[in-house]
Formats: sequence, structure tokens, C-alpha cells
Amino acid sequence: MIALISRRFIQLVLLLFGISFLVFGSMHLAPGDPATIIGGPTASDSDIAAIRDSLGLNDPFLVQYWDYLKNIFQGDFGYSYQTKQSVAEAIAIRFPNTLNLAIASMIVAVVIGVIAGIISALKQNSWLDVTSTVFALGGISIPNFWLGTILILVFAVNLQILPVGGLSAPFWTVEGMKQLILPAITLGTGSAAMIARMSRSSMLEVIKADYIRTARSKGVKEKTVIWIHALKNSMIPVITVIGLNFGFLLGGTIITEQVFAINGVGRLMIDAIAARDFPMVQGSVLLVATLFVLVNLIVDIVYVFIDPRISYD
Amino acid sequence: MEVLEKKSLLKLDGVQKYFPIKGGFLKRVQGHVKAVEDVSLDVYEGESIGIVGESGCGKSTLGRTILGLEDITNGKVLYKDSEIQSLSGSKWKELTKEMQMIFQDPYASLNPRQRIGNALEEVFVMHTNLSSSERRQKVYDLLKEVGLKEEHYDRYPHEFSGGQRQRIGIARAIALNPSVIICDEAVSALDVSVQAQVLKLLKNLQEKYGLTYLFISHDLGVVRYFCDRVVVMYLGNTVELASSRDLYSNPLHPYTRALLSSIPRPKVGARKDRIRLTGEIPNPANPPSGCPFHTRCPLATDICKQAKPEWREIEKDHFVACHHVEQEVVN
Amino acid sequence: MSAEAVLNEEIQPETKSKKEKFLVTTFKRLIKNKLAVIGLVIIALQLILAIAAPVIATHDPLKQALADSELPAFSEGHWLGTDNYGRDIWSRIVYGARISLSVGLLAVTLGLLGGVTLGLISGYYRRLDGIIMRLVDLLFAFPGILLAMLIIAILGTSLVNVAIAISIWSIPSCARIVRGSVLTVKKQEYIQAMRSLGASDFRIHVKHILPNCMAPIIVFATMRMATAILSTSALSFLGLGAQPPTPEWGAMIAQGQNFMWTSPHMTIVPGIAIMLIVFAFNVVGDGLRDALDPNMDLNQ
Amino acid sequence: MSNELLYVTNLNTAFRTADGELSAVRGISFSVDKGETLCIVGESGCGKSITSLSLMGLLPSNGYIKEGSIDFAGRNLTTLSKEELRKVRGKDISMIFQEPMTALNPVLTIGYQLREPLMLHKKISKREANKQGIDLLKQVGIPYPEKRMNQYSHELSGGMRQRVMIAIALACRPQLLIADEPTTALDVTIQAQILDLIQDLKDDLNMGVIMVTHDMGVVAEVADKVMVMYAGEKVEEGDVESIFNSPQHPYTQGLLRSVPDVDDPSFELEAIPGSLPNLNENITGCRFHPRCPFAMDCCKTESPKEYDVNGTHRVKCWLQEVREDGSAREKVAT
Amino acid sequence: SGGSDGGNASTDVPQELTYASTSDAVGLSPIMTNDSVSSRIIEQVYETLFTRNPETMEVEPKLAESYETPDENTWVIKLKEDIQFTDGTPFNAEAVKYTFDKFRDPKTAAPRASLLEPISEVNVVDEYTVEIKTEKPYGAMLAALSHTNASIVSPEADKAQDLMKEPVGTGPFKFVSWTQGDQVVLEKNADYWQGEPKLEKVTFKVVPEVNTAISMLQTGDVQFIDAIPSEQLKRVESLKNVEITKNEGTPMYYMGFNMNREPMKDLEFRQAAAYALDREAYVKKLNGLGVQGNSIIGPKVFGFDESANEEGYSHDAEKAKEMVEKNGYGDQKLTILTANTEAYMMMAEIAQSQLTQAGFNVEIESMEWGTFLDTTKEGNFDITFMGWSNSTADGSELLYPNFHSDNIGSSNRMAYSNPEFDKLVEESRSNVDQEVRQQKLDEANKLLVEDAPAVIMHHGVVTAAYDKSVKGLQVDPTGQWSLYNVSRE
Ligand SMILES: Nc1ncnc2c1ncn2[C@@H]1O[C@H](COP(=O)(O)OP(=O)(O)OP(=O)(O)O)[C@@H](O)[C@H]1O
Ligand SMILES: Nc1ncnc2c1ncn2[C@@H]1O[C@H](COP(=O)(O)OP(=O)(O)OP(=O)(O)O)[C@@H](O)[C@H]1O
Ligand SMILES: [Mg+2]
Ligand SMILES: [Mg+2]
Repeated sequence: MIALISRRFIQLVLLLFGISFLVFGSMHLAPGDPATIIGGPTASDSDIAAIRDSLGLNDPFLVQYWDYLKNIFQGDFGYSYQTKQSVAEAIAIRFPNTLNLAIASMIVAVVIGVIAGIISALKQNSWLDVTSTVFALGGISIPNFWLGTILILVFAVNLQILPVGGLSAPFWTVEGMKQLILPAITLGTGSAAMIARMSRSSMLEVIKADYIRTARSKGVKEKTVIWIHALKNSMIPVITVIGLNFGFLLGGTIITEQVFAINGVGRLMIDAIAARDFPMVQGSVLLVATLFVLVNLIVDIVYVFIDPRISYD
Repeated sequence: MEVLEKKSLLKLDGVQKYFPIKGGFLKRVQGHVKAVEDVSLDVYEGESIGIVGESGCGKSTLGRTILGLEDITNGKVLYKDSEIQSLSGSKWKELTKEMQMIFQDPYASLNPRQRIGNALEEVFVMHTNLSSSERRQKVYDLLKEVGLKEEHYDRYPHEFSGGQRQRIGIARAIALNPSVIICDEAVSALDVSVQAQVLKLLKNLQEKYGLTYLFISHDLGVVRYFCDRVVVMYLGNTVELASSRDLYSNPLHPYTRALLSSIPRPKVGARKDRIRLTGEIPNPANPPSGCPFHTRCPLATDICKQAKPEWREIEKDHFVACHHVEQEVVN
Repeated sequence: MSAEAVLNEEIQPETKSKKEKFLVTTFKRLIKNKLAVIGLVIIALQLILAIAAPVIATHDPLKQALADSELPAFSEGHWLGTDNYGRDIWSRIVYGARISLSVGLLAVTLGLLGGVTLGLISGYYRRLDGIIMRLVDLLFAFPGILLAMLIIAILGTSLVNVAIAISIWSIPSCARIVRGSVLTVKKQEYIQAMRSLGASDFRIHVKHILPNCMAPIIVFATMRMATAILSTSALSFLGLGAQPPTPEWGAMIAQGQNFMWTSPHMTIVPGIAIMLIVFAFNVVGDGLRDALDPNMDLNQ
Repeated sequence: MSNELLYVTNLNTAFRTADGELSAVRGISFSVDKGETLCIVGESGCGKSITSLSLMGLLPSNGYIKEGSIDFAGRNLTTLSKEELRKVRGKDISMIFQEPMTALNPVLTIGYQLREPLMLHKKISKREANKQGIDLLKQVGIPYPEKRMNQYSHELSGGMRQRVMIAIALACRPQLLIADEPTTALDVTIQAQILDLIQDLKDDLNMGVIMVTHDMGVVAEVADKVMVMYAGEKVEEGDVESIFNSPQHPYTQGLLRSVPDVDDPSFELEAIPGSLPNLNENITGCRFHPRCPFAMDCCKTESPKEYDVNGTHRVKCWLQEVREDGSAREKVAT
Repeated sequence: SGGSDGGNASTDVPQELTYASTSDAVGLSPIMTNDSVSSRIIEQVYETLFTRNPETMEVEPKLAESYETPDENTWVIKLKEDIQFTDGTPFNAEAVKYTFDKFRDPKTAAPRASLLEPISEVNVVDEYTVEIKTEKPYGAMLAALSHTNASIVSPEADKAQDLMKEPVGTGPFKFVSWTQGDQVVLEKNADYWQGEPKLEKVTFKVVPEVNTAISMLQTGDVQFIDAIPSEQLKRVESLKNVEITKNEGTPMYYMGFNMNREPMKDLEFRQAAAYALDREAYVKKLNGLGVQGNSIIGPKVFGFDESANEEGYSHDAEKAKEMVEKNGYGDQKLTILTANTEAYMMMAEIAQSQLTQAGFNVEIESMEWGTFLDTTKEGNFDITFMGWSNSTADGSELLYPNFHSDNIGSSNRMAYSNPEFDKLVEESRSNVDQEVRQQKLDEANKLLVEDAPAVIMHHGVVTAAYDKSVKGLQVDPTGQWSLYNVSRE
């Protein structure tokens, strides 16, 4: 296990190199020039030239990349082309919000998803199953924008029991929780849908197994049969999906952040890409990549605890 | 059935297989189960060699290790003078054509989503160029040979009884006429009549093709009937090896004796007094020093606790690892 | 020569009949599932819509009528209403089915091909696992829009490229889901048994591991349809793929979002279309999963 | 109060399959008394396991009891609700399954699976259950049970798994134990130990045992009564001496002849020719007749009646009739 | 004065105001930014030398006291005395020179550097007098100096800190805090030279989604939003607690032709396209948030003359069809390149449909903003849509960058080149006599309308929606507003 973890960290470093290079390269390859965007349509040629120069964009590509790497080794993730803010600081401001939101919506997703999935599986093809299927599909086919706006309309505007948006209070306060509820539901439904469908299907895979019969032969309550004997065996794909979704959420979710005016990483990244704000894009991509590797590491470790037959060495 | 020219087909040289024990929060390796400690053995072409021993003494692990399904910890397995563990790709495929295994757990060794007809046919798909109708015919023949029917072709493994599944495993192993078959409890789930039928089949194949069997079994009656030689294992070690005639009439190792005395006889009231093994059952993760059997041996003395007995040829072709054999023989 | 030919002739019907038999029994099992039948019917209907669009549509889907814009559903002449440019929504839905269905299917198929392959390899070969999974992490972390922009820059804008872009987004998820299942399945005894029978790795993967990982793959693929159709709109907004005024469901929803307050039907109608198709694929997927699961008793 | 524990009448179990309905068990009746061991023997695939599973109410999803009643301690198990049946299982009736690898949960520790019935039915604490679990493992002869409690089934040898299954089944000291080939993977010393253990429990608790086995040695050692099954039907039943000493049905006779003899090195195996018919095969008359060396015309057309050999020994074979009047011997086919 | 009347009534309402914008400010330095959100905040914190009266559209002095132009290339500006920046630095000629020099320094790379580009030198004459020299006469000087980007910054503060993060100006409000991506908080400048403002605290909140901002306006989380999209207008109008202002504004939106490509080079093509466009129908779709007209220079922009609307080519479907048929314009497939923002997409969709009806063969190609800027700059388009906010409200500042041949390859995306027109624009820029400038601009405007390298889609209407408790808010035609006179009741 320790070997696994240390191996992962080495891989992570390599990955970060690789991805920073790729992102750097593709930002240069993609159309659009940061200077033109900063200058806007009003800017004259000389304005833009001056901006380009001040951003160091006239250096050859590899020189720029090398400079970037050098700075990173000194712990300096650069400064935004546009706002001149420190990238590290900009991310530090937003990441806690994203993390809050990701955790809250994952809780929503896992609780709803797993329960709905299991009920579906147990009552396969019953009206309960069909209902939960329809809800799950609704969850994945309704765009977050729509759902979020409707939720705001109902709970914030009409009933006035929850705030419209923002995420200013820490999540452990009542205010913070109130602020999180709607966005968490909005975001959670998609994941919940996937988790529900996944749980249902893997539950159906294992429920016919011989060891389930053994459990029943012991007189174990049906609930225990499901929640312990079957669930653990069916968890691998579900855990994978949970990990995946959590990873995605940690990377920031543009639409929900926008609808609920949450100051998160997703918006930061999208704005940065729109503005061709290379250092900012780089910074956020590196963050997201690191998070992904960490989440996947955790998922891989969880696998071992779920299924003792799995080993990585 | 004297073997005139003994040609060693399969040679086990100090085979050892340890499994790591993981535990604790980080699942760190905390020790090793010494499933197979030290097994050296020559298997001659065309013979059936029985492997018997206490449950958990490493028989299946030995079988799987021979076939390369487990990484070997130490030692070598030579098949026709080439080391199995280092085979790769096409060589490996060649080998599997010649060496097959019947798994102890037939249910687990069948793909639950494959009809058994397809499972059997697949063997021919992989190793022969038979046309599909020929293959199908072969499968029907195989099914018949192990006492199943053509109608079973389209069924899935879960639709069979335990014994039927075991026969599917046997059919799959003999499909290609291999030279060596490792039978791990191959007939344990069969009723005596079908068992007799299957054993006869195996014997016939042996006579026809000079097959070699490694026959792991707990049924000492079957072993006696089926095998030319028998190895007795205890806690990952071989403790006695002899021709079945010798072994059954003149068991030397105290464990072998205990074993033979415990065979239930199929006669009502025929129950003999058996040798009851008392004392501590040793832990394969931490085997006792000296003779592995000393904790339960009725003859154990101090020397047994200290020195591991040598593997000695006491009589011709009768090997045993025990400090007290001579003394016994003399008595 | 002739003998061979005869032989071949004999073989072919056999093989065919075997495959056919498998398909037929699977299909028979499938249509025992009422929901799956409903799903099949929905898919068939949508396909008919897509193919016969010119016949079924009541209006030119591109024809604007600014004066008649934002008519609600069940208006005269426009039973599903009109959009903000006065275009007939029913006709747009009908024509939109073509693009949305084909992009959705193509994207999911491509994504599955990539994802399943990577997942299988990575799950089975310990040595490649690290590399492939980090590659997958890289794909995950790589911003989607940037990718789309690159695709436009390098490959240009076409519907196939939309499908490619979307499929690249599905590859990492798919790969991880498959890998997770492979990790469990490969430790099963029957996989070892296949190895001992001399099965090639390819055979083990495709015939033995894959069928036993099918359940999560089916779920993933059928759910992904929704995401794929919805994300088409984001891409056409970037200039990749179907451009306005071409009707396409995802874009219709995106456009309607600005009119949620005044003309909610502009989003609800295409939303329902997507939901129906995703529902259909899901229940058919469920049915297929059951039909492929020999352990499943369909008669009870 | 009667001594009767289990009374099965006319049990019919069938499967739904692609080829239609298949009858696996056809009208079997038998009984088990307290403190009695019934051994079921019969050809592989003849329906022994399905009979056992029917008793437990744990048939595969496509199997169902078509007919018959199962009276256990005064209750008809076939009419109990799921919840009531659950309460009986594990506590009053428990079962050792035939294939221990697939019957044990691969992702739960041995300890968990063993503690579970103890905590559930005996309402004891986890720690206590752990202690008793270790004791149980010791009783079934597993070395270092403390360690094994934390292991998973794939880390055990075949015989160990089987012993774990046995320990689980015995955990709650059931009134009725159904053991489906419980000792196939065990070496004889441990087998003897296990059989002794079951014998002791039987004596202590007056437990009834149904044991499915192929090992005639085991039958001879433990059985009070033996039931011989063939192709889903009961063909012969009787006390153990009577069956071993004077088997009546040609199938039983064939079976006993096939047992390899350890004590006789020159022994040659003799198998019953032919094979078990398919479940859906429509055989008129006696289901054994195609393989029976003594088959007569009536065997082909009419199902044999059940004949009483002596008070406890019953057999279903037309030969009985022949024997009774002693005249038709010549009719015996070759 | 005005504020003190409301003083009594407003006791229970906190004098605080929250404004929502859809994006965050890029920064809070007038020198380093060029976006509207930043300028909204900068407008409250800093001040310019001159300002344009929102009603009369006349330029009036603000921090300046008066000015004179001794010669065409020299502007001598007298400054108001006794004004201090909020950090205590005195406002004087030094500060003005510092600001402008910094602004013009290529090393600074100010995004709006072109604004003061004609200036060659800034000299301190005395404590309160600066002299600005230009190479060529610069007619739009006062308009440029009233642009938010020409606000005067505190030199001390600029040296000590990053004005992008912590702005210091002379304005009615001073900076309190900025949470990036979330909000900027200002408080009143109690020492403001015109007397302290009524609002105690102002928050500029980022609410990226207009729908959400409107919901917040409805619930009272936000009191003020502006630039309402036309699709949302109905909803805002339905809110009971909300007041809406709509004023004709300076922004203009046009369809531009690539003058380097066939057949757009062809005047007849452009005429046909203009005839094909039913701009009346289009403007109606804007729900009153647009003004129709043919004049390129809008009614609120210096240089506009009503008569220009009479020129040009109004909707005439028949004529368009005829011309298309005659010239075979439908044979060639052309693309309408558009940025993927709502407003432009709408223009593109409607225009595409109308052009198609007239027989043109046009397709839409949408692009993300950054790519769009690049692509149009490189001239890779046939027809496109663009807009100009005219924040100086001066016609020269519209015609020169967008249509003058000097700017081909940058802001003159259509590559329009007409020497006669160039000359008129140059004259309008280089003349300091406003009468003459008006004259020249009108001529240039009409010429442009005739030549139709661009067809006006609509002139903007600036909007604001605010809670009924908000009083005294006035929105400039440029879309700017000052909160100085605003109070809550
Ligand atoms: N799920 C099923 N569907 C259809 N047929 C089945 C199913 N399970 C078992 N069978 C059939 O039922 C018959 C009886 O099976 P059962 O398991 O009771 O045999 P058994 O007597 O226990 O045999 P063995 O000694 O080999 O275990 C067999 O012929 C088997 O093929
Ligand atoms: N994967 C594994 N991990 C850890 N320990 C294992 C593993 N496989 C086997 N063992 C241990 O190795 C020892 C030998 O097991 P093996 O299966 O070879 O026994 P066996 O002789 O075949 O017994 P049986 O007759 O009961 O089948 C046992 O102690 C078992 O617990
Ligand atoms: Mg074994
Ligand atoms: Mg059985």
C-alpha cells in the first residue's frame, strides 16, 4: 500500500509535467491571443504589441515554458495576464468554495443514489423501480441550468426559505448550509442518477450469487443481506462512479457556479480560458489534475478494502 | 504395472510458495503463509501419482504453482527439461496443450456467462483448426464421455448440479488429449457410480495416450485404485512417497498411518479404531521448528523438535521424512 | 478444392445459425421485459421521426416568423408552439432528431471503444496500469473547452468532430469504470482457468472479462447518451458542429434557457425529447443486461 | 409429543427454463426424527441438492416448489411467510452448501460471516461472538483460528472453506442440519473429526441430520436411515443395515458395487452403464428402466409401486412384485 | 441639497447599495483595465478632469476648473484646488502628469493606450496647471479626457501599492475590500470635495447569471442591475418592487462586410444585403432595447445629425431579391461569422434567415470571443457582427477606429478604406472647433452610410433596473453611472 502511494506520487509529478506542457502547448495552438483579448476590439495594433511584450508572449514557446517551469520550482505559479493577480492566491480564494460544494453535492448524490439504486434493484421492474428510473433519467437529462433556476424560483424567490445564491458563510454554519442546499441538489442530481443506475445494475448482478443464498440460509435479515452482503460486492463500479463524479466536482462546475453565483474554480478556469489567461489556466489545470490523481488514489485504495482479492503488487 | 524405463516428465525441484499475509490499516505485509515449503519430486511419464495430505497442506497450491498460475517463490518446475515459469507467449500456449488442470472448485472455474457447450468448444477454437461442426461434434462426444448429454450444450454453469459441473471441468481438461493432467479433487463430488465411470475413462485415456496424472485427492480408496505412486504431504512438505501398494500395506510415516487408519469403510459397523491425532495443529504462517509434524506426532521426541528430518529412501522407491522410521521398521 | 468448398458451405450455415441463435434468444429474452419493449418502441419512433422528418414536419424548421414568435404549445398551427424566432418547435424537434441521435450514438460508441479498450488493458496488465490511468487522469484534467477549441483548430468543424470531442470526454470515465470491474473479475478463478487452458490475453479480455463487466458498461453508455446530446449544444456554441439555425435538441434547450420565464416550452419540449430517448436507451440497456445475464429468471 | 422433526410429503420441485418446465424433484416423501441421521445418496444430478434447497426455501430464482408440504416441528414451511421462514433458517434449520468457494462471501472476512448467525440468533455481543466463532473454528480443526477469522475465503484452501461452512451451519446448534456433501474436500482425519463433532451435537441436542454424500463409508458410519434417489425420485429407503446388507433396487445394488475398496488392492471398479436421464426426458414407467439389467415390460410402461421390504425398508421396483409371487423370474431381461 | 430632503424618510433603510454585474472586475486601476465592469467601479472611486453631462451631452469640467487651447496642439488645463486623494495625496498637476505619463508609457502596456495616443507631452505649468501637447491637433481631446480610463490616480498610492487591487482616487467612494470573483466593497469618502455622498456602503457583487441577478433583485439581495438583456426585460418589468430606466444610449451594433473579399467588395452586394434586412422586425424583437436607424453615428453621439437616417438603404425585400438574382449573389456560399454571445447570435440568426429569404446563400459560424477577435482581425470572414460602446460619446472615436484605413488589421475589421472618408475623419479629429467637427463627422457619416461597409443593426438603449427604494440614480447614455447622488428610502 505504501508502495502504491509512493508510486502514485512519482507518477503524479510526471503527469503534472506532461499536462502542463500539453496545456501550455494547446493554449498556444488554440486560436485567440491574450493580448488581443485584453486590448479588446478598441485596441490599436501598437497597444496590442505593447501588451504582448509586457506579457512576454514574444519569446519562443519553449523559452516561455521553461520560464514557467523555473518559476514553479520556486513555488511561483505565475500571475494572471489579465488581472495581474497571483494565480496561487486566485485559486486559494476559490478552491474552498468548490470543495464545499463538491462535498455537499456528493453527499446528496451518494445518499439519494445508493438508496434509490438499491430499492430499484430489490423491487426490479416494479413501479418503484420505474419511478426511480424515471427520476434518475430526469436527473441526468435536465440541464443543471434549468434545474438550478427552477430551484431558485421555487425555494428562494417564491418560498423565500433559502438564499438565491452566493457562498459566503462557512459550510458548518446554518447560513452556510442554507446556501449550499440548492446548489448541492442541482449538482447532486446528475451524479445521483448515475450512482442510482450503477448501484441498481451491480446489485442485480450479485443478488443471485451463491453467497447471498448462504447469508439467507443463516437467517440474516433481508436488510442485512442487501446492505452488507450484497452491497459490498456490488460497490466497485459504484465507488468508481462516485470517485469520478467527485473528481469532476472538485474540478469546478461551471453552470452551477454561475447559476448560484458561487465563486469557484470552474468559473475561474472558464474565464481564464476565455481570456487566454495562460498562467491561470495552467494553475487551475494543475490543481485539477492533482485532485484527480488523489481522488483516484483514494478510490484505488478503497477498492482494496472493498474487495480483498484486488491487489496492486 | 512395472515401469521399465522411468523417464522423468515433470521435475519439481525444491518448489516453494509463500503467500503474503496483509493486515492493519494500510494492508501491509505482516508475514507469509508457507503454503508449499519444500517439494521435490520426479513425475514419470505415463504414471499416476497421487497427492494426499491434510486439508490445507498445500496440495492445490502445489498444483497451481506447477502450472504457473501462481508465481513460484523458490525452486523450479521443469517440464521436459524446460522451466515452466519462464515460458512466454506461444511457448506457454504449447505447454497448456500438453498440461491441463482440473480445478478443485468446478463452479468457480467456469465463466458464469458462457454456455458450457461454448466453454468446451472454446478449447478447440484456441488450439485446433477444426471446423465449427467438427468442434460441436467433439463437444458432444466429450459430454457423453463424462456422462452428460448433448442437451446440456446450451446450459449455463448455474443450471447444473455440483457433480455435473465437476464433469464439465474434467471434459474441458481432457479435451485436447494433454500429456499431463493435474486433477485437483477431480472426482470428489461424483457419486460412486459416475465416479467409477469417470475414473475408468481417465484410465483408458492413460492407456491409450500414455497420459500422466497428478491426482490430488482425499479419497484414499480412489487413490489406491487409481495411482501408481502416492506422495503424502504435510504442512507444505512431502513426508512420504511410495508406490501405492507399499504405502497402503506398509505406511511408515506416523501421519500416513493416522490417515490410513481413519478411512471410513463402506460397511455398517466396520468402524475400526482409528489413530486420533491430538496436540496443536501447526500454523502454516509460523510452522514449528524441526519436523513439521512433531506437535501432533505420537512418537515425537526431542530431536523432532530440533531437526528437520531428512528425506530418505528407506526401501527401494519408498521415501520418508521421519526421525523414527528405522526404529519403527525394526519394531 | 471442391471438397473444401463443400466443407465451407457446410460450416457457414452452422456458424451463422449459432450466432443467430444467440441473437434470437437474447432478443426473445429482451422482449419479455415490458419496459424494454416500450424502450424499443420509443427508439423506433424516434428513428422514424429522424428518417421521415420531411414528411412528418409540419413546417420548414428554419423558417422564421418574428411576428409569431414564442407562441405557447398547442397554438393554432403550431402544436408545440414556436421559438423566439417564430420557428415551429415540432418541426425543429423532428429534424433535430437526426443530428442529436446520430451525434449521441456516435459519440457514445467512440467513447466506449476507447474507454473499454483502455480500461481492459489497464485493469489486466499491472505494468500498464499506471501509465494508462495517468493518461486517463490527464484527459480528465484537460479542460474540455480547450480540447474543443483545439479540435476546431486542428480538425475543423464538423459533426463527426463533435462526436469525437464528446467521446474524448467519455473515455476517461469509461476507462475507469471498466478497469474497476476488471480488477475484480480478473481475480476470479475462471479467468485463471482460461489462462491454464492457453487462452490468449485477447480472448480472455474479450470473451471472458468483458462480458462479466457488461453491467456497468451498459449503464454508463446509456446514461452517457443524455450527456452527449446535451453537450452538443455547448460545442456548437463554440462553433464546433451544428451551427444555428440547424435544429438540434441540445442547442434548442440552451437557447430556450433565456426564455425560461416567458416561454418555458422552448426548453421543456426538447428536454422531454432527450429524456424520452435516454429513457428508452436505459430501459433497453437494462433489458439487455438482464437478457445477457444467464442467472436472471425472466419468467417470474 | 412425537419424536418427529421433519415430515416431507410429495415434494415436487421444478425449474422454469428456456425449454419449458423441468421437474427436478418428483414427489418425494420422507421424514427425519429428532436425533436421527438421514443420508441421501444417489447419482450426481438426481436432485439431492435441490431437495435440500427446497427444504430451506432457498431455491435458485428459476426454481419453485410445485407441490407438497414440508412439516418442520409442527409447521408447514411451504406456507410460512418470508420473514417467518427467515427466523427458522440458521437457527432451527441450517445448511452446509456443496460448493464452499462460491457459497462464502468473497469480500467479508471469515470472522464476520461466522459471527453473524451467532449475534443474530443468540443475541450476543460481538466480542462474545468472536470468541465462540474461534471456538467453532477450533472444533472443525482449523489451525490458528484467531488468524483465520480475519482472512477472506480466497485465502483458504478448499477444505478450510468447507470447514468454515460447517462451522457457520453448526453455530446456532440447529434442530435440523442439512449437510450437502460436507466432507468432500476434507482429508479423512479431519473428516472423522467433523463427523464426530456432528455425532456429538446430535447426541447432545437431539439434532436431526440430513446428509447428502457420495461416500458410502461415511454413510455406513453415520446414517440411521438411507434414502436412495434416482432421477428426481426416491427409489429406495430404509435403515442403514438393511440398505447395505440387502439392497433391493437394482440401482442401489449398482451403486454399492461401484465403491472402490481400500482394503482390496485388486479391486476393479464397476460403473452402472448408461447415464442419468435428462430432467425433461419423458420416460414412461420406471425412470431407471433404460439402464436396468432386470428391466421387464411392465417397467417400461408403468411406474412401480412402493413396496415394503421390512418395517422401515421400502423400495419402488417392480422386481418386488416379481419376487413376491416368485414366478416371473424368467421375465427378467438381460 | 437633494439628498438632505430624503434624509428623514430614509432613517430605517440602511444607506447601502448592492449592484450585481455578470463578471468580476478585471482590476481597479483605470490605467490597466479596459472592461465595463471595472469601469463601473473605477467611476465611483476615481474622477476624470472632464465629464460629459448626461443630459446635454456637453463636456464639462470636473477635476478641471477650466481649459484653454492657446494653439491647436496645446491644451492648458487649470485644475480645481484643495482636492485630495483618499490616501491624503494632494490632487495637482503633478498627479495629472504622473497619471497620463504612466498611461502612455509603452512599458505600462495600458490596454486603452490608444485613447491618449495623440498626446506627445504632459507638462506641469504650476501646482494647478497642466499643459498637454499633441503632435497633431486632437479634436476629441476633451471627450478622451472625460473617459473613465483617463481618470486621475494618486501617484503616491500607485508607487506604494498595486492600484489594480487597492485603488485610490479622488471620487466619492473609497475602496474597502475585494474578494476576487465575488465582490468589491466601497464606502463613502467622507472628505469628498463636493460633500459626502449619501450612501454609506456600496457592494459590487458578481452574479454571472442574469436570471439569478434578477431573482436577487426580486428578493432584495441586490438593489441594482444594469444592461438587462432584451429576453429578460419582460420578467424584470413584471417585478413589483423594481423600477426600470431605459435611455437611448451610445452603443451601436452593426453588420460588417469584409471589404477585401468578393462579392462583399461590391457596393451592390452590400446594398442588396441592407435591403434584405428587415431591421424594423429585428428591433421589435429587442423589446424596446434598441433604436432603429441608418446613421452609423447614433443619436446620442457627437456628430449625429437626424438627416443621416434618411440616407442609406431601408428594408425593401423585393429590391433585394431582384439584385441578388441579377448578380447571382446566391450562387456563392458565404458565412456570417459571429461571436457566441446572445446578442450577436440573435443578430446572426435573424439576419441569416432574412438574407436567405432574399436569395443569399449564407451560413452562420459562431465562435468563442477570443477566437472571434483573432479571426476577424485576420480578416477571415465574409460577414460579421460587431458593436461599439462609444464610451467617449464622440463620433471621431467611433469612425476612426472602426472605419479609418489606419486601423485596417486591427480595429477596422472590415478593412474599409476610402480616402475621402479618411480625410473627413482626420479633419474631425484634428479640429478643435466643435462646430467644424460636427460638420465633418456628419459628412463622413453620410458617406459611410452610402458606401455601406457596415449596416447598422440598432443603436443601444442603456437600461438599469433597481429597487424602488433606490433614488437619484441616473444612467449616462454611455451606460456609465455615478452613485454620488444616490440614496435609499
Ligand atoms: N437453476 C437450474 N435450472 C435448471 N436446472 C437445474 C438448475 N439447477 C439444477 N438443475 C438441474 O437439476 C438437477 C438436480 O440437481 P441437483 O443439484 O439437485 O443434483 P445433485 O443430486 O445435488 O447432484 P450432485 O451430486 O452432482 O450435486 C440436475 O439435473 C441439474 O442439472
Ligand atoms: N491466495 C492465498 N492467500 C493466502 N493464503 C493462501 C492463498 N491460497 C492458499 N493459501 C493458504 O495456503 C495453504 C495451502 O492451501 P491449499 O489450497 O494449497 O491447500 P490444499 O492442500 O489444497 O487443501 P484442501 O485439501 O483443503 O484443498 C492454506 O493454509 C491456505 O490458507
Ligand atoms: Mg485444495
Ligand atoms: Mg448437489
